[in-house]
Amino acid sequence: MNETLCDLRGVDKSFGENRVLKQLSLSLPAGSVTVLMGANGAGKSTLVKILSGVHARDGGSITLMGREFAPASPSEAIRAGVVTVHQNINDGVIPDLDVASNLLIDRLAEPGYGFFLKRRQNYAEAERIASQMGLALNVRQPVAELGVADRQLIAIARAMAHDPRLLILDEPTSSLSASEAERLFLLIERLSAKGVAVLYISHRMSDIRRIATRIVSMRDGEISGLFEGDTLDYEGAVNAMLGQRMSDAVISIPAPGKRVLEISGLQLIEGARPFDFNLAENEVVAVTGLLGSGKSAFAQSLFGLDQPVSGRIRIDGQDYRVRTPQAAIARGVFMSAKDRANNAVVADFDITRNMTLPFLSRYAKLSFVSRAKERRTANDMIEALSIVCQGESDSIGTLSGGNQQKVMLARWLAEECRLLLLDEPFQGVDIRARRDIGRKIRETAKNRGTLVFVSELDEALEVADRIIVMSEHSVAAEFRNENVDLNEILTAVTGAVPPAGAARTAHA
Amino acid sequence: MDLAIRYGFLALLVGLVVFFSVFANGFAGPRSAVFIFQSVAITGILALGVTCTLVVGGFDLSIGSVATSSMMLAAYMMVVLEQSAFVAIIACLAMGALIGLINGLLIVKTKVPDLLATLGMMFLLVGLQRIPTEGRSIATGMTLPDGSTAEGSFSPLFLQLGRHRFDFMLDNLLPAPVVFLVVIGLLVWVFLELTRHGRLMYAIGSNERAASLTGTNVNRYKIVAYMISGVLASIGGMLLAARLGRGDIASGTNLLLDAVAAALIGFAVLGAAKPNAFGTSMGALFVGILLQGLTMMNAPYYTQDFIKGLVLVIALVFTFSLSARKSGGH
Amino acid sequence: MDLAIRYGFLALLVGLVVFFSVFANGFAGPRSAVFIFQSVAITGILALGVTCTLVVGGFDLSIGSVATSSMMLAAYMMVVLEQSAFVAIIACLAMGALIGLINGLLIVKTKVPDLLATLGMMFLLVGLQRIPTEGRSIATGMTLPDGSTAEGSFSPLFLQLGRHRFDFMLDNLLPAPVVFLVVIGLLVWVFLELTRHGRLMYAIGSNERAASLTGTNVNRYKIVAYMISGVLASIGGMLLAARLGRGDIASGTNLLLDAVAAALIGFAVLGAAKPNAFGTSMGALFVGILLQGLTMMNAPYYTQDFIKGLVLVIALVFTFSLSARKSGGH
Amino acid sequence: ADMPAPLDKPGDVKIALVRYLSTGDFFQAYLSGVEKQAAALGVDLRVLDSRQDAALQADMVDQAIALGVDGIIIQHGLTESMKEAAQRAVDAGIKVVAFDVDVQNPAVPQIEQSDYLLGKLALEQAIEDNGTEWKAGYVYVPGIAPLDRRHVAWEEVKKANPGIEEVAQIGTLDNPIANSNANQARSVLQANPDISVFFAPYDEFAKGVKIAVDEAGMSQDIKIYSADVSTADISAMREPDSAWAATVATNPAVVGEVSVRALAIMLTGGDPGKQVVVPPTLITQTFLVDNDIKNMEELSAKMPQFAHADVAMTDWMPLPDR
Ligand SMILES: Nc1ncnc2c1ncn2[C@@H]1O[C@H](COP(=O)(O)OP(=O)(O)OP(=O)(O)O)[C@@H](O)[C@H]1O
Ligand SMILES: Nc1ncnc2c1ncn2[C@@H]1O[C@H](COP(=O)(O)OP(=O)(O)OP(=O)(O)O)[C@@H](O)[C@H]1O
Ligand SMILES: [Mg+2]
Ligand SMILES: [Mg+2]
Repeated sequence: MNETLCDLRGVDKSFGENRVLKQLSLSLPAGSVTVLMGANGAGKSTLVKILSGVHARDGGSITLMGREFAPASPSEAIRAGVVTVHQNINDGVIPDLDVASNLLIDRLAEPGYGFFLKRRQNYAEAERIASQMGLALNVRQPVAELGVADRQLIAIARAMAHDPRLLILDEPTSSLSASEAERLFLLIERLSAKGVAVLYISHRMSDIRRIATRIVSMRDGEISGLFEGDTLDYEGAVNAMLGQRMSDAVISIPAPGKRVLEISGLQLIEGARPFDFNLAENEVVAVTGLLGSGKSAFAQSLFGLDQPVSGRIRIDGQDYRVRTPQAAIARGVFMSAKDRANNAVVADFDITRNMTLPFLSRYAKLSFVSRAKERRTANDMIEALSIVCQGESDSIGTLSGGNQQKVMLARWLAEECRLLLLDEPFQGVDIRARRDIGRKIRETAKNRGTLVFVSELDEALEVADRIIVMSEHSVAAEFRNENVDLNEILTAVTGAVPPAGAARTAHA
Repeated sequence: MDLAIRYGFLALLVGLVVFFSVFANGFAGPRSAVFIFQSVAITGILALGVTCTLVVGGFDLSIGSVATSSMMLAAYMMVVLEQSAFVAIIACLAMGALIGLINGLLIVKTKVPDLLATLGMMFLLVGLQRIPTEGRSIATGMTLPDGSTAEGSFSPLFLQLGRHRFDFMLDNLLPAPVVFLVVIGLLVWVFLELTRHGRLMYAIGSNERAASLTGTNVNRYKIVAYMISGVLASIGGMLLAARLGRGDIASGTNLLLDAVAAALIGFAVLGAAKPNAFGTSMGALFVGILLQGLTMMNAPYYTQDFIKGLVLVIALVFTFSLSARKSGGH
Repeated sequence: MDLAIRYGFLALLVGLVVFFSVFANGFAGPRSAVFIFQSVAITGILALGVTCTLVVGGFDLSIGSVATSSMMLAAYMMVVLEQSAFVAIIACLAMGALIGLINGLLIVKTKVPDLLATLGMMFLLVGLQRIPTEGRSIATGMTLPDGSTAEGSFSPLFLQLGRHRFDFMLDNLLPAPVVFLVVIGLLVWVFLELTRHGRLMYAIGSNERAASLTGTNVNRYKIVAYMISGVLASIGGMLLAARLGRGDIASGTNLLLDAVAAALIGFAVLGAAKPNAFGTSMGALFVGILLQGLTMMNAPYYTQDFIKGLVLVIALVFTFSLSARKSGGH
Repeated sequence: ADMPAPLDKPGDVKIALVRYLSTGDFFQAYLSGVEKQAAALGVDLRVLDSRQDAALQADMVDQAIALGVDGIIIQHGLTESMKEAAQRAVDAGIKVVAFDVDVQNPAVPQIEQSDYLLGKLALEQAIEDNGTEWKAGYVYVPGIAPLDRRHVAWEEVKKANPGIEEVAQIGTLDNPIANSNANQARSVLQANPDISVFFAPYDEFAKGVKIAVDEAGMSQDIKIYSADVSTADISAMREPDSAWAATVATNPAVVGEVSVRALAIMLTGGDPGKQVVVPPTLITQTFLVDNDIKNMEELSAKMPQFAHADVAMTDWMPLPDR
């Protein structure tokens, strides 16, 4: 079962001056799940893009099933059996088409499909693919109406249904919570049992532990470690990828300061149970819960994007009711939104301009922006969050996914505020950077309240003093991050869940 | 409210028809209906071409000039070069396809933004079509730049393309261009809605990168879209030539704007909020009905523009504000 | 290659100037330079307006008709209503701002797509501007619809807007419209490139949602962009009125197309690949130089269109294919 | 006056004006002439406007037939597209006259303002003023029927006078027409400062050339000769030092009146003749200044042959009030 399916020898790739892949060699055996680990900007996605026909390599050779493989376009790669789920979720779905078309788009693109659409057959096939993935979606619904998690699941479902020989998943779980991820893992196992080679990229140790049969560590465009065998050396892999040991995160809960946020009887949507919540200065609280449990709805209602049905919010003792982000920011409430590609990244701008966007007036006199001043801030933040780039005037699109995420966080950390809301701040961020950012968040938390909305429990444990669990758009449980019983939290997260997908369809 | 979004525009259309039938003498009746169709046939065909480019997220500003070039070419082939109708038609279709191909290649290969590429093509064609005759219109007996006289003439067969009338309910009721419009409209509709190619073209228009990453040959479809647009525009130009019986340099100036208007109005039909063949046809019809009705009510030409604009704006506000309210939120 | 991308277009511009200086009698010299500027002043000012709407990701198809409406309004105010130049100017500016506001509100509040909203506005204005005079041009002594005679006349002060010449190097060299163009160009450039408002407008054009989530009042900036566009178009219309000395019935379609061409060519200047004020000005200048040079070489008008298109396409292919190759990929 | 049948009951008589061109002062004035004469007769007038869409214009003739009109005036258009439409109307027993378009039909009288004469008279005046040795600029856009006919006069005059040298030709119909032509004329003047006469046989062209001449500061050195006239043209010609020396024109309103009168004669069974030519009038700058003429009304008053053309007249024909 373990013959080599795909073999890379001395692959090189540069973007201008930046040498991203350096003489990289790697082989992917059939029937195994190779996890590729590497810090942000190590070159993982670049490797993926070469395999999937998006970029052409500068040098080296690749063979697929013994034959030379140099796909000139994604469609060539797909036809050769290399199917990819890309890191950027927006690259995976077509918003104006319905779910069924999205699930079948690669088949429509195949010459053998025939001229006319087979509507009924398509819907049936789409239902089948969706149910295999456990997707309880109306396949006639336009994807534009779905959230980021569903979009990710659609892209994954399509790839898995394609009968790939080599399946590449670039951070497929970045927007998924535990139960969806588990369904994904079961499917991956089934495919790999059928002899499919899987290349899996992730920063989540829990995923890696669960799924990996081999681990390849990558650092600065080179392979820095290969771990195989019955018992995998996870710690070794991490060290190989970082080039150093990583210390454990230790949370010491500081004394909370004065109360910042007071919430009473907040009802997020019609039919949800109202809840109370308080937050003090110097407190970092993680909000977790399943997909669609209302985390984002909670964050958005604090940022003026959604209007809660009823309830009272006070900030520093004063009534707080805002209708626009602008008004929220004016009251000292900042939010870093999830789904950075849609909600945060300004693709035409460089790093500096992206960072200073919300507080541009601070860098402007009489409306004239001081480039020097904003560059200084940008450079400070690049250093503080160790953003991998050539310089502060790099176009944001040339950064790796994780580094883009750091820029989006830097945007909001550059200024003092009363209440900081971070929705999925660690999406695509590598473990060390996550730790660094977590530390940074905690260090600067003294004069504000901080709410971090994460769907992964590890992330919550690493950053928070308190963890609250949401379910059905209400608070279901609360834990202090001291000697917590993981199982207890997990039960709280999953225990109150309605059957999979019910929450989603309820609001569709 | 869903109903209002889906059928609001069509209701408006019906309302207009009823209004004019009551107040405009001679508006109701099959002849008048055919006349309206006839008056929008050429614009409608061009608008269907633009629709195809809009579907792949592009825009074709060159259609008006492709149509007039095709008109001039048809006339040149028959009147100056004394070729048959068949040769003239083939030449026009080939030219339309070629221009579409060039537009497509410019956009796809050299990455020139579509508005720019087709705008450049527009200027280029506007000049080019006048060079062979040094800016003169082409008609039998015209003097050529070299001093000789053009002896050829439009073949009767070719003229029938624009002038033949089929019997339909009444004798001699249905003009050939209307038949062309209906057939082309149906073909484009079927192509866009019912075939996999149409679906992939919509996919490209919605998210080009994702479509490409899932194996769609984005470049090829884009080029095809511009070629369809070019060919349809050249058909429109031939119909124009057949109706006029000459290559007239002054005709066809409004084709571009009217076709674009029809295609854009199509967004509002059935709440599609995207380019679609049915909507485009309705959009063309809408403008035709409005102008015909106003003419029958003896409104001066400048009030017609005003009312066209006003009704357009009101219809759009109505449709889009409703569908915006429906999709709700921010 | 970077150099070619950045300076390719400007090199082409310089090349044109050298070419015409050698081959076109009377092309070189300050007077010639000045009237080239003068010939592009109005288009250029309109193009700067479109640029602002392009920056926020919109498009203003109504500028041509706003300009002609403003021309008619200025003439109407002075000739028919016998108002002063000052009142006429204020009225025109207010009209431009109002139309921009309506365009903006249509797009922002009722979510009508920009092309559609401004196209509707275009038709509406083309009709509207003709209603007060029933389609006649406005000139002193004209007969009004009610049979009386218009006694007012263009105030000399107003005419100076289009005709005054400042001394600059030579006596009476620099016409007022050129000064307007340069000043407005500078203002728009400063606004877009150096102020935070310009920065936010670019952010909106690139990712509207991200801009909104960072606290930008997206709607307000969009409306402002359309208002700038409307006001600049109305200034262009006033300069036109001052130059022509009457309110001339014209659709403004060519003004629109030329302004759009200039703004889009601007994408290619300095490798910006996005709307920008400097590029727009260079684009306008480019078209002006080309046309004036060709006219001086006695090229017939249809070859001018052809060459304009050809040079446009070649310049675009050159710039965009280079920058596409630079950014890599296949 | 008592009119012969069917005009004795004019309210029951319906006529249609089917237009090809409508935008611009000339066409607006023509329309007003048609309206005034129709009102004087008391007939019901319908205006069908194809806005420069030749195919639509042909359809509009059919539409007029369907409306059951008694007479049709075809205003401009293309021979090729109107020939058959006119024939269909004639076949339907409708009286048809055509203004400025040759529909090649013996049953359809041609109303004409003689474009050839328009150009000829202007050029004769130019020769009278400047002799037969000059360098000329010329404005022309081929393919526009009236301009083509005026062009014939220009070619003839050039052939007859070898001393007249055309050093530059410009012309565009990009609107605003005057503005675009001003830009072109400006560069031609820059390149050829020795031009002393500009022949611009359409008033929009002349207007543009005049702007260019003024901007170039050459209004003393150049004379412009054109065709057509409007109130705005009169004031441009009267400006101090105006380069616009003369224009030749028929009064478009009068042409409109003549068109209706010719049709009325046909309706009563009369024959206005195969060709009804409205003679043009030479209008010089000197004449305007000497008589202090400021607008078209005053021009009509001071120049009777401009106010009324004694063509297509009968003894019973009512005339519009003046
Ligand atoms: N299109 C591009 N142009 C220029 N540089 C690029 C481009 N794409 C990637 N890079 C650079 O290549 C390097 C590797 O990027 P890549 O996206 O492969 O990283 P990654 O390992 O996937 O990181 P992450 O974990 O953050 O997704 C980064 O330094 C990035 O800045
Ligand atoms: N505007 C909307 N239209 C339709 N459904 C919506 C809308 N907003 C939210 N929903 C649905 O409501 C549910 C709760 O959304 P919310 O984003 O608050 O959940 P969440 O717990 O933050 O989930 P996620 O992990 O995806 O961020 C989601 O399933 C989402 O699809
Ligand atoms: Mg990556
Ligand atoms: Mg969330």
